[in-house]
Amino acid sequence: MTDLPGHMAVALGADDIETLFGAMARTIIAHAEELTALDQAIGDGDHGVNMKRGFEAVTANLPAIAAKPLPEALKAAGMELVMKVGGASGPLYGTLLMTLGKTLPAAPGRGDVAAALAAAIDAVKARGKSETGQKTMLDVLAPVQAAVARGEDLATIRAIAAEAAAATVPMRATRGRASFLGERSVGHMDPGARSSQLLVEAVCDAIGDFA
Amino acid sequence: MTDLPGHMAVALGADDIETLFGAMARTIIAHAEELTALDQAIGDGDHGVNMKRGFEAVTANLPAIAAKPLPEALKAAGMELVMKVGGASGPLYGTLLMTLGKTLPAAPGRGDVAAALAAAIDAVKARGKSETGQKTMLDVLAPVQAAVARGEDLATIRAIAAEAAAATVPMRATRGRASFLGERSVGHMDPGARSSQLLVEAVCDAIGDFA
Amino acid sequence: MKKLINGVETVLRESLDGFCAAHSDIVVLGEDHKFVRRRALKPGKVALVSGGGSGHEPLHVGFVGHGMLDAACPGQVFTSPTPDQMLAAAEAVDQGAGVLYVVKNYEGDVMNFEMAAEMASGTVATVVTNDDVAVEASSFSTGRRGVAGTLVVEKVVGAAAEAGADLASCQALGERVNARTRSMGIALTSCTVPAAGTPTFSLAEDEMEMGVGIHGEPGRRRVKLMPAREIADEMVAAILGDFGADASGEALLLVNGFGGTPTMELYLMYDNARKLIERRGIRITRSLVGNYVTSLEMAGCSLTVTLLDEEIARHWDAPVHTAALRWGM
Amino acid sequence: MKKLINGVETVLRESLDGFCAAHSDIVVLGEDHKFVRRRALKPGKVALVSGGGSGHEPLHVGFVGHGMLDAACPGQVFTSPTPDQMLAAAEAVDQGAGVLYVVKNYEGDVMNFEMAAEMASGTVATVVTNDDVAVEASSFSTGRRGVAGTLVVEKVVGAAAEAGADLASCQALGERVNARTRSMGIALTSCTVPAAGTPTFSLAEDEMEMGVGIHGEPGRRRVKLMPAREIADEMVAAILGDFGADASGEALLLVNGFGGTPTMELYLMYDNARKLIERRGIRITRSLVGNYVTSLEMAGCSLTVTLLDEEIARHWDAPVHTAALRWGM
Ligand SMILES: Nc1ncnc2c1ncn2[C@@H]1O[C@H](COP(=O)(O)OP(=O)(O)O)[C@@H](O)[C@H]1O
Ligand SMILES: Nc1ncnc2c1ncn2[C@@H]1O[C@H](COP(=O)(O)OP(=O)(O)O)[C@@H](O)[C@H]1O
Ligand SMILES: [Mg+2]
Ligand SMILES: [Mg+2]
Ligand SMILES: [Mg+2]
Ligand SMILES: [Mg+2]
Repeated sequence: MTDLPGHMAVALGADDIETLFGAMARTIIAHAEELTALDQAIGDGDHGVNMKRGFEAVTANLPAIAAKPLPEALKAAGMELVMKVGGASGPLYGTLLMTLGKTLPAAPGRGDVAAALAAAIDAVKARGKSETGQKTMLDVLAPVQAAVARGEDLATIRAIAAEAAAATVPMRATRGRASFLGERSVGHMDPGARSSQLLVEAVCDAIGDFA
Repeated sequence: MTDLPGHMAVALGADDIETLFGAMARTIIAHAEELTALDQAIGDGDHGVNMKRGFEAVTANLPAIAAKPLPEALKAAGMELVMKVGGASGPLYGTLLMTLGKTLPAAPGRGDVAAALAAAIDAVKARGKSETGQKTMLDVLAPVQAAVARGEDLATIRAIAAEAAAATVPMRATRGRASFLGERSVGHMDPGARSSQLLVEAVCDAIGDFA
Repeated sequence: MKKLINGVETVLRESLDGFCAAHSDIVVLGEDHKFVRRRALKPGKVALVSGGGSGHEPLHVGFVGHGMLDAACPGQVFTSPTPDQMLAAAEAVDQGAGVLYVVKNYEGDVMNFEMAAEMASGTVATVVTNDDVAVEASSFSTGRRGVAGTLVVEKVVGAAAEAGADLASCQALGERVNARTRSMGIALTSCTVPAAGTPTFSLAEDEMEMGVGIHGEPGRRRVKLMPAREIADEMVAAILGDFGADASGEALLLVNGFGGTPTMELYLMYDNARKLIERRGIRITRSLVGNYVTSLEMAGCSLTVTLLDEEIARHWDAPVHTAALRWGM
Repeated sequence: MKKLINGVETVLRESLDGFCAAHSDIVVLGEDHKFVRRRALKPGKVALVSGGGSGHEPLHVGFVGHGMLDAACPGQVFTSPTPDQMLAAAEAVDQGAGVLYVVKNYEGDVMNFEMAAEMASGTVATVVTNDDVAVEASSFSTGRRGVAGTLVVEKVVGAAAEAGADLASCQALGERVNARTRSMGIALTSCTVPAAGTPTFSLAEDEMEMGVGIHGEPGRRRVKLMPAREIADEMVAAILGDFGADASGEALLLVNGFGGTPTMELYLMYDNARKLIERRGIRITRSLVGNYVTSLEMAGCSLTVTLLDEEIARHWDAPVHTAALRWGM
């Protein structure tokens, strides 16, 4: 088991931040159609479109965002999502990034990351009046946070994110639009769980590259 | 060449009139879907529906209609069509029958039939501001009238009606809804020509039965 | 066929029952569902009566009321009503100043209204609308169809009749409005006549009909689906080209949905068409956007342009209180 | 995908441009297309602001004007607008008496309006509408969706605000109207979100969705297509059953088309529903039939029943002048 890369305990440079957000944006944009198709099955068919719009805005402002220290960059990217994504995912992912920005120090270590993720997930829960087990993005974010806190390596974190997303398939939704479907929400992957998995994978890749 | 049945020169009884209109109604009702399909191709898809509605009304009132002398029966059936069919075919077939009723004597001979048909066709032309050659019911009615005037037998009249209906296929419509299609009206049988053919056939059959 | 109905035989009757119950403050249903008339008739006023096949709602029943029609005769779906309907309607609303029939130019409608006029006892005049530029007018043909421009004629003449114009003036005004009005329509999908049960025509996923009427009848040309701007361009060019040198000054623009096109797209078409028209030096000072002269569930729309003058604009602006058009009261 | 558009990126912008040009006597477009506001604001009046995903037109922009909304924020198609839109709208229309947000109960809408309210400098209150009985309410779920009943809330509270009610009274009235309002919807076809390009769901030729919302989301159950009477029966039973013993007296009945269903069928549904409701001893004294809260080109409709009292009826009847609802002026 390898640790999170050591230089995470020093401040990320503009290049690193650009790599990080660039990777997140690229994977969301590349998977937009898949995310929309998942949302057509149990939602309203816009999750990919929404996320793509938001991350295109992040991409357009990437130089300005990356010029900031990591906490400010996270807040700026989060605000970009809030103002561009709309729907449920805009405020939620926006809150996630903005809270990470508020909680992370400029040169975070593993413990800082675990704590900041925990705070960000709590903020998402408060904003969404939701809990894990309701077939939402939280069902990926929470196990990933736990894995980080336990000190799992990047490969394990990736695997846990993938498993967690897959585990939303048999769930019955009690939050989000899929909850309107009741029993009929069973048997489909939650679109937000899938986008969270994609973001976690992108972050793992980027961090792996820094190492 | 057999002549029109001899007893056409005596008054038709209620049974004969019932046979005559019954045969017309049955063939129209039986072919309603075909007529509608023809009208879907170059019109507005209601010719079969319209004619069926009209001849169902004639059928419902058949005892009362058949109780009248032939001229009155024709006028009554024509008025029934006017008040029930609507569209272009209602006033036209209504005018045809009503004019036949006005022109035919109670005990018509062949010459009377030819003259009455000529007058009825003129009335249809006046009502429709139309002529033969425009891809309408007139392109069946006119050659049938000519055949009657020439003294053709029933089989020949039937054949002429069928040929005349088929001959509307390559025509370009200049009257009726099909005229809105211009060149695109070519290649389809005119629905009114087909319903006229069916009516002529039914009359020939009924007259054959009297003989 | 997917329709909210109980059976093809009762569609029209149940729909009229619902319409008259929902708008019982404005209209009354005539016996045997032969016509829908205004609840409050105005003594001495010229009576405006229209009608036509059903399936174009709100045309014509939705335009019965103060400042517009006195009665409307609903035929079967896409089929002209019959003379007994027009006679019954005229008798119910004639206030001694004569009856003006407003008739869309289809042979069926024209002939049925003609028969009714021949049988009528009172004074009857007729205005035939024929605003559709998609069909070439020629003395050898049926001529142009009456389509969405009929709404403009009914509104303007309705206001004049309400203001006390006599029968001859109403007829002359109707003919003048019709002469200053042009329309053109396109369809992205067909519609299904309930009694027929199958779509009138069918279009591939990338095709559209250019120059359709309001009966799901095929248009003049089948073309590949084009961007809204190009569609608007062809429609505007056909309309303004037909006006020729007369086209200047102020105009009314009606973007009419055929029943299956979202409001969002109708406003988008309005945006595109308006800009194209104004670029030609005509100022759009009156607008109407929505499903007014429909073709059941057909997707598509028509553009109608009426060249305004002071009189037409004044009557357009006059108060109206019908189920589908209402302002000023 | 067959749509009258120039490209999925510009649909919303071009449609809003068209809307604001067609109704320039009533509305003004906010900068960056963030909102549509009333042209003539009324000093000292509580400002009513609503908004939501686009694709439901005329909701909400068509309800901006005298006697109804002061501003509406159009989100992307079926996507809640963002907090900056609500902030800009509130700032543009706040007349010092506070801003009331009318929000349909979807987590996206609720969260975005919540964030806007948190960021706002002025006084803000919120009414969340949740009239859809198709979704079972439970403390473990998102709760009921806000659907066509939102129109009734906006009309009634709009009239109260126009008459000078203060922010707290407007909010209380909105909650009361919402509590007395229930809706239920069905779909015969899906709709296609422009940016998605394919239908959200698909139904066989003999299937329908019972209990759909207004986003082309699947309903509670997929069933065989039924006659209109049976559909109305199930909808009315769900609505009145949910009211329980409270359901008596006078009511408003709104038959709302989702965008692809002909007017003829909507009136037929009205006829069937009205008879079923009146048989249960409730008198329908106010009616509205048409495409008001749509789901792009989806075929289908919803029924909404509001139990009236003197205050609600009076505000419903009060003059309104918006693009989509207009009477009394
Ligand atoms: N209350 C909530 N808490 C956490 N996640 C939520 C909540 N509501 C929705 N989500 C997530 O948001 C995703 C849907 O996002 P999106 O489709 O963009 O928004 P909308 O549902 O408004 O159309 C869901 O798949 C789910 O993962
Ligand atoms: N002016 C006319 N003269 C003679 N026949 C006509 C005329 N107009 C239409 N028709 C006939 O009527 C038929 C169409 O009838 P129908 O579909 O019932 O009426 P509509 O065209 O009003 O829908 C055409 O096929 C044609 O034969
Ligand atoms: Mg969604
Ligand atoms: Mg026809
Ligand atoms: Mg017809
Ligand atoms: Mg959404």
